[in-house]
Amino acid sequence: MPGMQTTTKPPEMRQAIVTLDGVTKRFPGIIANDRVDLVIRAGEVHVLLGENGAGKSTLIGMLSGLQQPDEGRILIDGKAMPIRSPSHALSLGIGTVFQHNMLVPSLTVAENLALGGKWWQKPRLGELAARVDEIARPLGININLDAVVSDLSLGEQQQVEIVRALLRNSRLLILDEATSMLTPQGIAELGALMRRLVERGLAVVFITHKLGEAAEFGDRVSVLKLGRKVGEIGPDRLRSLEHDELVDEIVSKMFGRNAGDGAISIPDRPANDEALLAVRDLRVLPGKDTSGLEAISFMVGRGEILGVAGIDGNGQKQLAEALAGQRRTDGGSVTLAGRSLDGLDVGKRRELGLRYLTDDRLGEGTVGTFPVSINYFLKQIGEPPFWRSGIEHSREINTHARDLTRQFDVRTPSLSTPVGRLSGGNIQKVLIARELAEGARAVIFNKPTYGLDLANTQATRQRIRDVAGQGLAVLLISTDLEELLSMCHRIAVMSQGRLVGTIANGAGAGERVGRLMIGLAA
Amino acid sequence: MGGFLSETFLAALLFGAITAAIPLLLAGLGEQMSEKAGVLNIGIEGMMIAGAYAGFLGAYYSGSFWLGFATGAAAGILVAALMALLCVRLGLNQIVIGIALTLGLEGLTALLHHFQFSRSYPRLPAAQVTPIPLLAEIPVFGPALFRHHLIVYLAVAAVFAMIWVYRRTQLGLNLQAAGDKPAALDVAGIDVVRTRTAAVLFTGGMAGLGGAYLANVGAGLFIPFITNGAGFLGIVLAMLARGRPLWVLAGALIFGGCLSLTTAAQVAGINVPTDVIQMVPFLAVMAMLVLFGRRASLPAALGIPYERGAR
Amino acid sequence: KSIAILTPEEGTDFGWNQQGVDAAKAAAEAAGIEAIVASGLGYGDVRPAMREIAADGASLIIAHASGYATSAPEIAAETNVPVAIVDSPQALKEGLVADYTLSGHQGAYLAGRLAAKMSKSKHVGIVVSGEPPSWNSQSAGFAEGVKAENPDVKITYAVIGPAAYSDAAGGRRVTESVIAAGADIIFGQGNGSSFGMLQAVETTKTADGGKVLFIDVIGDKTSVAKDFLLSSVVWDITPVYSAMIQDLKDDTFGTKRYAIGLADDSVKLLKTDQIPDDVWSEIQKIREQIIAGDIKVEPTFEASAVRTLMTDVSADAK
Amino acid sequence: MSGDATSASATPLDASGGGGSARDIGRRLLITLGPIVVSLVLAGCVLLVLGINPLAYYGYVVDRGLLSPLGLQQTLTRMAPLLFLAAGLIVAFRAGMWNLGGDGQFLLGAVTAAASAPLLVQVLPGWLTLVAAFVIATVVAMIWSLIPALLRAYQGVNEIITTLMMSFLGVSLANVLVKLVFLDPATTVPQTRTLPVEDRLPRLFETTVTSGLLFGLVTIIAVHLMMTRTAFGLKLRVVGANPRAAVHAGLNVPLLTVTVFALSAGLIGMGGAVDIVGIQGNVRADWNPAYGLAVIPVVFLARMNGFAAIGFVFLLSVLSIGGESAARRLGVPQNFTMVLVSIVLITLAVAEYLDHRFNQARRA
Ligand SMILES: Nc1ncnc2c1ncn2[C@@H]1O[C@H](COP(=O)(O)OP(=O)(O)OP(=O)(O)O)[C@@H](O)[C@H]1O
Ligand SMILES: Nc1ncnc2c1ncn2[C@@H]1O[C@H](COP(=O)(O)OP(=O)(O)OP(=O)(O)O)[C@@H](O)[C@H]1O
Ligand SMILES: [Mg+2]
Ligand SMILES: [Mg+2]
Repeated sequence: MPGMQTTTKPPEMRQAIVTLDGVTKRFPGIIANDRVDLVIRAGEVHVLLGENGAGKSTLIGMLSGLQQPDEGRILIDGKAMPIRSPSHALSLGIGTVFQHNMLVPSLTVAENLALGGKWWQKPRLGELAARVDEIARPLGININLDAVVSDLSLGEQQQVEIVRALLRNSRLLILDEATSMLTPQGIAELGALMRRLVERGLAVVFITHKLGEAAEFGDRVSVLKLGRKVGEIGPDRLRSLEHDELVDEIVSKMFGRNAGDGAISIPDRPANDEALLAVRDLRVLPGKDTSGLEAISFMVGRGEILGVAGIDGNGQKQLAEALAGQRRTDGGSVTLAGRSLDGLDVGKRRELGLRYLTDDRLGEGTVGTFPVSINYFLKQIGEPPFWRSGIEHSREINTHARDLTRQFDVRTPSLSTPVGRLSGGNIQKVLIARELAEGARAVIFNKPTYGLDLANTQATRQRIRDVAGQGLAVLLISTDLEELLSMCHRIAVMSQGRLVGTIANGAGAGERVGRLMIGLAA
Repeated sequence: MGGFLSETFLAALLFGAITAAIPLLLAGLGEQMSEKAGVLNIGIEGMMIAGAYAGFLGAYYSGSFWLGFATGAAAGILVAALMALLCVRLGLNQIVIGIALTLGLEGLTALLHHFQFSRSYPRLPAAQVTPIPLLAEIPVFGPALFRHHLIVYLAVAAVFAMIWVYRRTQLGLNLQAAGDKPAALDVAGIDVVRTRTAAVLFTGGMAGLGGAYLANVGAGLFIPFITNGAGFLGIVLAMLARGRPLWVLAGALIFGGCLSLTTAAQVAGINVPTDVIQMVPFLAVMAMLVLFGRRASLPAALGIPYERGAR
Repeated sequence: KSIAILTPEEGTDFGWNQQGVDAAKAAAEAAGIEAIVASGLGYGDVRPAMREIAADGASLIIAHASGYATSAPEIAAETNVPVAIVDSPQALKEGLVADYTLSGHQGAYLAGRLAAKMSKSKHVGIVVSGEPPSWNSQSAGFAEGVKAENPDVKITYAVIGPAAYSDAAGGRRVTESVIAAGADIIFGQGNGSSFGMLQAVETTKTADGGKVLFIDVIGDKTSVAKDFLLSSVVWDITPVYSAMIQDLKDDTFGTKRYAIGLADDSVKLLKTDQIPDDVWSEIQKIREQIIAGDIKVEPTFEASAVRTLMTDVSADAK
Repeated sequence: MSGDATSASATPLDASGGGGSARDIGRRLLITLGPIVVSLVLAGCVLLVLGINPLAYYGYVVDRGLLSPLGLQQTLTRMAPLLFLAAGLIVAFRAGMWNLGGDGQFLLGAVTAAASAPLLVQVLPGWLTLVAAFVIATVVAMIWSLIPALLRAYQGVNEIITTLMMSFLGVSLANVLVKLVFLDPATTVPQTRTLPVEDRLPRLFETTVTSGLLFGLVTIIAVHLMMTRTAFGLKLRVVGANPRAAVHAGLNVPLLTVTVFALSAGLIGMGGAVDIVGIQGNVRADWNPAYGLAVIPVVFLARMNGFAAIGFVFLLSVLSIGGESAARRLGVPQNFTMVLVSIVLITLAVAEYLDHRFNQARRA
């Protein structure tokens, strides 16, 4: 491990661990990285910013040996060194937390952490426990080593991945949107940890869409746009700027305009207060590795946005699925505009105007190998004008798909591109476009802005506000408290399958929600 | 009269059940490892018949059963290497290649047999048995269960070895990861292609061994198409067992037992059409599927070639 | 002029296919014409092969499998080339279709008498890999022979298993069980699987450590199983084919059936070193009686009838 | 979940609709014919080892399977049942259901068609008999697929194993039916009654080609259009590509699953019927042509595209008819045809891989 003194050197003199030299990566129809130069130095948290599809993950893929650059060089400690494979990357001291979960769901946490040992060895699970404890405790992470990963919530899984990356004693630690599932508390702890690591002389690459985090934790910020590096803000300048100025500067680099439209604006509600979506005593039996729901009751009025807050894995997904008709209920009733939805299947509920935006875009939201165009209409198969007498009308489909692509700013090489090849954020836009198609009365949004960049996040939030403004009922499930506070009329808090309280948005609401989330009275 | 229910007869039935079960056990254990690692090895029938032919050649020309097992396993591995190259390294469709290999090797061995042995039909001497001291003296069960060729005990021991590998070793973790989430294994620094290749080669070895046993010990000779679908039964057993070696053993024994029951019923003179009786082993497996096949969670990446960084 | 023979498997099985091919060649040679052999055609659709052979100018197509008995007359009607089929005595058609349903039941009866005389354990086994008519009639003939010789001799009848024609391991397994049940002579019928039966006979001893013997059918496996082959019900189809060629010349083809039997030695029991001379001469006497009609052996072709017969004979023994 | 298993390596099946430029067609032709030449060379080496002149062998194959009128007619006739089989497999595979039980379904369809047609023809007009035989075979095969279908739809039992097992059972059952139930009392041979030649499907023009070929072609094209151009087909493909997305989109996955099995097995059962009422006339005990084993890889190679499948089925028929004849003339055991088909399958698969690689390299 390099000495402590590295941190005391002037920033530009610090030792470069990894250097990217004119790195280019092409995919069919797109240049994901275009002659990117980047120097990653020991002792720095290097924040990588960029809108969805800017090429951040692609860059990380090359650093961790998953992808090979088409052009350009990667230098390690100043020497050109093609990173041939993930194991080569690991042996070079590059540890990565990937954007998409890289844990084996059927193995336990301990087994996942042990993965990668020599095949003839016995996994040393005992030894592991001690080391995990050593690493996790200061982070405030508490993981059960014997739990099977598929039983963990996505947030917990992300914690496991962070611990795994730290276990490796890497010289360069890469975190690709590793904070997206963490609680504010967890994010703060991670920030502190990154600080300690770079003080020991490591380098950290930190990718996030939350500019606040970038400003707070970063020593250096690089901005990617359309695959090119469009700017870099060094440590000196970073320190000299005020938080808001910094955000403005980054935003203008990323999007070519100023921020500022991300302000809190809760849409007005139409005068009438009739309950559009009413849920009474909804129950779901717990599954083998999912929590159930206990006596959930709430109402959402016309034009109202009801937020559902809570730490991930407390029954939010079960609630959304039960409402959408995807999950068996064990009692209770749901009415939409006075019509009972009980016993109706997914399709019927949709016909009556209930829409559900899933948080699992790849798993159930889309068919990855199907073209973008078809994925827009996955929930309308057989309906006119796209299908008439059961026959597909490609012209109609393509015309509408083109409109939606423009309207929702979906970045795709073509309408026939398999949707799975789009970046996560762009897949999300396809889903949003689909759910807001005509005929909606109540929409359930499950983590609608997860993984979206700033501009898209703001656009999506505005769409949700517009939806409410048109008199629809909106149920907004999110783990991002700020998001809820910026949009909702009321916020309900879920904990262990129950609604533990509902709070009207306004001054001090954030604090009261936070207290409810951790089990205190509001 | 001796006949039905005599000790010798019962012992022979049980002995026959074991002999019939061993090739299925070996093939099933082998297939299980491929499946665990995410490769649906439909070519196992081809690997078995290659093992049967090469195993017979080895034993016949060397006079040693052990050499026969070695050549049988080697032939299975050779076929598996082709499968691994095509399906694991290049990522070709596993069902296409599997069926093609099965067709090709059934045809090829039949051809070779035609030119080499079809005028002489050579046969091997009886396989030497290794009685297990004491146990072999138990009436009925002794001669049925504890007087077999050493390879039989090894096959059963392999069940426990596999359990140990799957539960206790790093290799077990790697295999499971290769089948469930190969990308996770890859980024942990383990080569997915190599892991899967090893699993497929193991399958080939076991299938080849199973074929060699079938030809050398089971029949004492090679004839074309001698495996008769045993490889496909191995696939069924492996899937039914869902990663648990003991279940493969149980399934193989049940199948072998049912085969012996059909013989017993006939020898007992029960007058049921033989074609009906002969459906019993398949009905037994089908019943096991209905009873225990629920939510058969196969490895998530089963049958899907791994390509690094693909999406 | 040429005759063609179509067989489902290769003519190297020391059995049905080989006897057919060899006989066709012999008959053709005797008549000074060419023999076309199409072997290994399987049990699927052989119409393409027949059409082609007919188009190539064969003057007789011998469809040497009961499975070809539907398609061959159709092709004969279509192409006007005479065909000979088996197991379909009702299908005769003058000038076009002849039948040569062959049954070795007389020979099998002799084999049964022989087995009953030779069995030390007074228990014989019949192992078959399937139950086609021609095997059924031999199984039944054998059982009748055993009972006629000595009603106290027990008979165990076993069919190997699913799709067992090539199941040599199954043949061995079942035969070993039958031996364990007490049989010391096995009457075995099966294509590839009969080599598994032979293997069982060679490698298994009777309960009292004695030698087990095998009686084969149709072909002569002496060259591959010398020491354990008690006998075989050997068929010689050459006279049948020669008669067909003659009938074609005489324009009487399709007016009669052809059969094999003890009388002209087209069915005969194989004499091996395992058969003591005195026993052999007794058997020869029985042969005379059958030829003379003093002993009548009726063929039984249905599997269910054979099984009933087996149940009866083994019940008698208890 | 066998879900997306093996849905053809990395290339999306559904990415491109249909159509193709002339260059595209030329390329497809090249990647189909190229590997065939390669496999002929490989198989030729095997022949050389066996002491057979490969050129003579291939000469006979081409002459008999493709060029001579009589041979070509046989080739076309052989295609009829295979096309139905391919159509049935396309439905299943596109919907992500690995129906590997084709042989059992085929045989049961064949046996019931063979059992019913000769009896019905005595009371019904000929065409109605044929229709009835088709319907009966279809329904029986559908019923046979019900167990795997229900187990898959409602219990999540993997259909690869259930269909494989049901196939073993179906083959045995068909055999039992022939021997015990539908036996023709007029013969000693265990087989069903025979449908007279004049009552079978009419032959095309003055040839020996069965009109079953036309039905097969129409069926497989209809199936192709159904799977690619209709809402119903799209629903099935969604279930196949991502069952969870299908649930999310409100599709009745269990019902669709059962429908897929019924359709697939029904089509395969029709294949059995067409083989019987068009070609064979009856079913004999222990008859099992095991077409499934050869057609399954062909359907994959065709990427479940009906038109491509027609081409591959034609190729398969040429090889089997031509190979049979060549083997007979040159004294090679018939099993050589299996080796030849196997080599062709493998080289076709490799060629497709190389083509895919080449495309990727070019597009990037
Ligand atoms: N195969 C492909 N087909 C089409 N477009 C592609 C392909 N591969 C990459 N791209 C494009 O490359 C760009 C870079 O993607 P990358 O995953 O690196 O973005 P990112 O910066 O990580 O985005 P996000 O913030 O959404 O994670 C995306 O805009 C994507 O559209
Ligand atoms: N192997 C690949 N094949 C094709 N395209 C790829 C591949 N890898 C990455 N891409 C492209 O790179 C882009 C980045 O994808 P990725 O999901 O990593 O982006 P991201 O930055 O995480 O996006 P988001 O923030 O929207 O989730 C995608 O648009 C994808 O199309
Ligand atoms: Mg990314
Ligand atoms: Mg992202």
